[in-house]
Amino acid sequence: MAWISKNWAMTGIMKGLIVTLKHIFHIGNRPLVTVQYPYEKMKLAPRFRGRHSVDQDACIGCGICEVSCPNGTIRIVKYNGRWFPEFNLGMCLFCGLCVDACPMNAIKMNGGYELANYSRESLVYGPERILFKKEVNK
Amino acid sequence: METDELLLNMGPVHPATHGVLRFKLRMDGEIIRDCEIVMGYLHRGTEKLGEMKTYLQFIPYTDRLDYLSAMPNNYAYVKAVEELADIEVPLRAEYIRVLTLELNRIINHLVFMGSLILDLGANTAIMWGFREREKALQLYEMLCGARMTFSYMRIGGVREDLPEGFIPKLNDFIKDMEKRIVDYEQLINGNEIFLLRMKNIGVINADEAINYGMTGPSLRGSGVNYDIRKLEPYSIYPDIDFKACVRKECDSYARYLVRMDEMKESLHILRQVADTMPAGDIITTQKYGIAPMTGAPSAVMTYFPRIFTPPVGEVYTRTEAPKGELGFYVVSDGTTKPYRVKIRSPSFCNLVALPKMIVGLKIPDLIAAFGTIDIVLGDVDR
Amino acid sequence: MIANAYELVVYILSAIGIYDPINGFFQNYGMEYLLRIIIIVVEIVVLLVFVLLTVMFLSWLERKMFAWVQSRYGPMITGPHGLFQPIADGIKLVGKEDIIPAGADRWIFTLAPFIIFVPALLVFIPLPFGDSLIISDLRIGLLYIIAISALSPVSILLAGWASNNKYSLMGAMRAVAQDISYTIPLALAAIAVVLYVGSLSTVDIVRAQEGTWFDIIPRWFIFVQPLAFILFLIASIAEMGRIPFDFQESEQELVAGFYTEYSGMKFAMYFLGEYAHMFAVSGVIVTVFLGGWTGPVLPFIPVQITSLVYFIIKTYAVIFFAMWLRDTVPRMRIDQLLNLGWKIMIPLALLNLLVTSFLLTAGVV
Amino acid sequence: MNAAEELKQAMPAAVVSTGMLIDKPLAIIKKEEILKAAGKVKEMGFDNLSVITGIDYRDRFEVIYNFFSYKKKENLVLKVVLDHEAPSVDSVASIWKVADWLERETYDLVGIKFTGHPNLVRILLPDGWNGHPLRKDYDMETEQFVTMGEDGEDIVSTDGSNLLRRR
Repeated sequence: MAWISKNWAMTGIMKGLIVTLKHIFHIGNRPLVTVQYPYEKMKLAPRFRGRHSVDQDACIGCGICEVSCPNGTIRIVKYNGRWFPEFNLGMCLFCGLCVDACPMNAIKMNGGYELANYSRESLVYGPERILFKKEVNK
Repeated sequence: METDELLLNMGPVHPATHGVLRFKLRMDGEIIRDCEIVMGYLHRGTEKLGEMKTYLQFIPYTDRLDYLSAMPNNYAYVKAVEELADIEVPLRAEYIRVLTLELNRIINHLVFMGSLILDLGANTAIMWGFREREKALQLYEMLCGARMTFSYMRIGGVREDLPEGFIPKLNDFIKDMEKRIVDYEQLINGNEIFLLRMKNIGVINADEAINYGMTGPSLRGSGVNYDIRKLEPYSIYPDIDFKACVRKECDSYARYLVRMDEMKESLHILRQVADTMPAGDIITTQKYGIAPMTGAPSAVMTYFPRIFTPPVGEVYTRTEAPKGELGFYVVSDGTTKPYRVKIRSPSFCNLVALPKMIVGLKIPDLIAAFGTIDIVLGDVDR
Repeated sequence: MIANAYELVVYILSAIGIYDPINGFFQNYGMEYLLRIIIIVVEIVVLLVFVLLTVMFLSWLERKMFAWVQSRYGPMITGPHGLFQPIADGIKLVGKEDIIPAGADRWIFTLAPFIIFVPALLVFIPLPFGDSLIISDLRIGLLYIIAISALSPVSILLAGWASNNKYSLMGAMRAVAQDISYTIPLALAAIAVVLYVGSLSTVDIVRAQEGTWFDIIPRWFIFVQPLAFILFLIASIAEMGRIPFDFQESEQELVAGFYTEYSGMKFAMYFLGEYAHMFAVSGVIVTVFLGGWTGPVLPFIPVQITSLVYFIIKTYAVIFFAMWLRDTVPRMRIDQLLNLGWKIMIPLALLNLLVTSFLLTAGVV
Repeated sequence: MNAAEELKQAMPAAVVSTGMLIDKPLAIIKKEEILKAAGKVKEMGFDNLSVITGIDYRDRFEVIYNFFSYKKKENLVLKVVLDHEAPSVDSVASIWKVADWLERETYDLVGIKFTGHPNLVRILLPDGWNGHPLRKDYDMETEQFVTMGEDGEDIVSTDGSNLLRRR
């Protein structure tokens, strides 16, 4: 009988049942927190390390990013007569070392995180897809 | 009647093995007679990679060891290199580091709690754990731009300063978290079925636990009053008021309670750090020409020399990661790349004791005891 | 007095004046039994459709409640609040490849999922959905229900054995051990009520619970036999095979228990069987302990409709409790479950039976 | 006097030299005496074997044992130098249970044999792997393919012929 009262008093389970009931009816600041992802997206932090983009005017094609990349993601390729980095995002660690290393602060990582694709080749982001032109404040 | 032992292969693909671990169980009906652990399915040769990369380039790889608590991994490696090269770290950087480390301890223990309760068959706690974890991950996203693989620590400091509005958001998180912990405790702690499953399961006493190389919360659950943050204080831990959470029961339930207490203790540390955050540099300016890049248009303010060569030597540092003692043995030969990086991962060494704990118990007990050891396969296999 | 659904249909047909012409038409050819068969088949089809719809709704409700407890939305895309999600799931499961493992016993492997649906449906025959809304009021209704629901482990054992998988076999063995240990307290707890009523017929049991004490407390057997109710409830949840007693599946230990190797439509059959069984068992709990269809009689509305509504509300309350419990508690261990069954519940049920029979013999109640 | 010097006083024959590893006392032990020295270290109260590291220095191997004492709150590092041809050293798995796996790992990755170890097989890499990856002369160019055999054992090949390929 002592064993029963010790183990089957059910007080603990009652407490748990009450907490879950509160969640079912959202009592006391227990709201639904998920979002309906493809239809509704969460706001990204400004520092989010997503897909790279390279400032077209600032980049000098020096190749320091290529050296500093731990995984061999970056290759310097010729595009429109100048040298620009090309990112193979299939190998990218998104560590941000290239951003730190860039002497001209030309590389940015922000925004894009929906990078899934059907082939490995399409994960190679050449200059035509990553270059952007900085808007100059007048 | 003639009976035969049942050889049961649990894993490498199994819902309760937290990844790709394989148990070879010799069973008598449902009772485990012998347990052999087979691992290595996630071996990526991180130590060999360490010899191939420069000191700075290895930081992102440390994220991938214990991917649930990447920041302590970052920190343990960076601390080893700093000790090797004798680099002084500015005070603000140390405060930010401790802040991120303790936040990561909370994240790790939330996932631990969720996955343990999920392994026991209750499906609610894991989502609650992930709900709070999401808030902490958003803090990390604000701070360093990544949610799991931070690579935020730099040799001599941290990558970026705290963004605007970080401390108020952190305070909100702390306040919210305190309420949620009460919810968890109401759901789990007194639950009779949970107690039936956890009490006196996976018992290992203090001497055995030490001999089997257990560390961290798993060891503190066996009644050893030890915490590397207390014994060999590093960073700013000597200035901070906290206690090592110890339980004497030596069973799975004690190991669970230690981690729940540690979450509260980490919240306590976070509050102190947030209140007393000093101003100053976030990365050292003293040696090796490391200097903040002044007037940079980008938000990224740090700049690390491309050629960093610590002096010849070797060092072993231990830190208190959420899962236990995380040590890095770094050998330098005076070049830009480490000669040898040895990782003493807590999950690997804690797992040694598992067969000892569970022989003579049943499969559900194996899962309960395994859950309370709290391993991550990336950390075991490296 | 209308006894069952067949007579109710006949009564309605006669009331609108078309029974006699139809009956006469069949009598001309000497085939009056054909009409009887047609009516019964229609009844069964209605019951099947009802059960299938219920199962779909239950699986939606389960997911929704699960989601709410976990601060999630749950299914939201298909239909309003994801109400048609079960249909989408069904289509997906039917479209999946039907895999039979190489080492499996093909015939038994294919047969087992269909066998599980049979007891779950047969239980509905003597289950009174409302006043006179019953397929057949068997005089041994309660015994029939207990006996039929004890059949489901046969299917589980077949599935576990035929899969030729260690996990499946262990799940099946657990299911059988669990069912044997829990049918006994289930029956013993029900016998206490049967002693009280003096009949095994489900209709008689419900009729015995009509009326109120002091015009406020309904004369449900939960108040007469609280201990028997608790035992019956725990044993029923164990029989349903739901957390905290879902050892036949126990996902984290045995991968998926006896249906580890099943896929596609066969998996869906187990799914359907589980929810149909859940509804049936909840209905039995309501019938035996919660007053069945009884409730306040409303004016102008036929008692058949109000009683059906009362029955469904009560059944959903029991189902809600089972789902709510599932959201809260972890799973027990198999030996702890058997200990609970043999060492605590059976002695308690016997004690309850002893006290009840003593009181009845002494004429106290 | 630190722990390393204590050990040298107790066993002058075993200890080659003492020193410091940044802030931890270091004692270099003769390879033959490691089991005795380990027993002595355990007696001195160093109950926790933190890590065993094997390092390939091209001309020699070093095995480094990091100890910690929960009672005295002290560190101690033991180092054994092995020759490069056939590196082998006595196992300490009989004293510290954790050494079982740590030595297996060192054997697996660095290729140091621990004599007297109860079950010295590969732990992280599959059985039959060619070479020990953390050696400096490890062949990084050859690719090795691993598949699972009929009874769950690992099959390693260098040409990928055992991989399941569909045409």
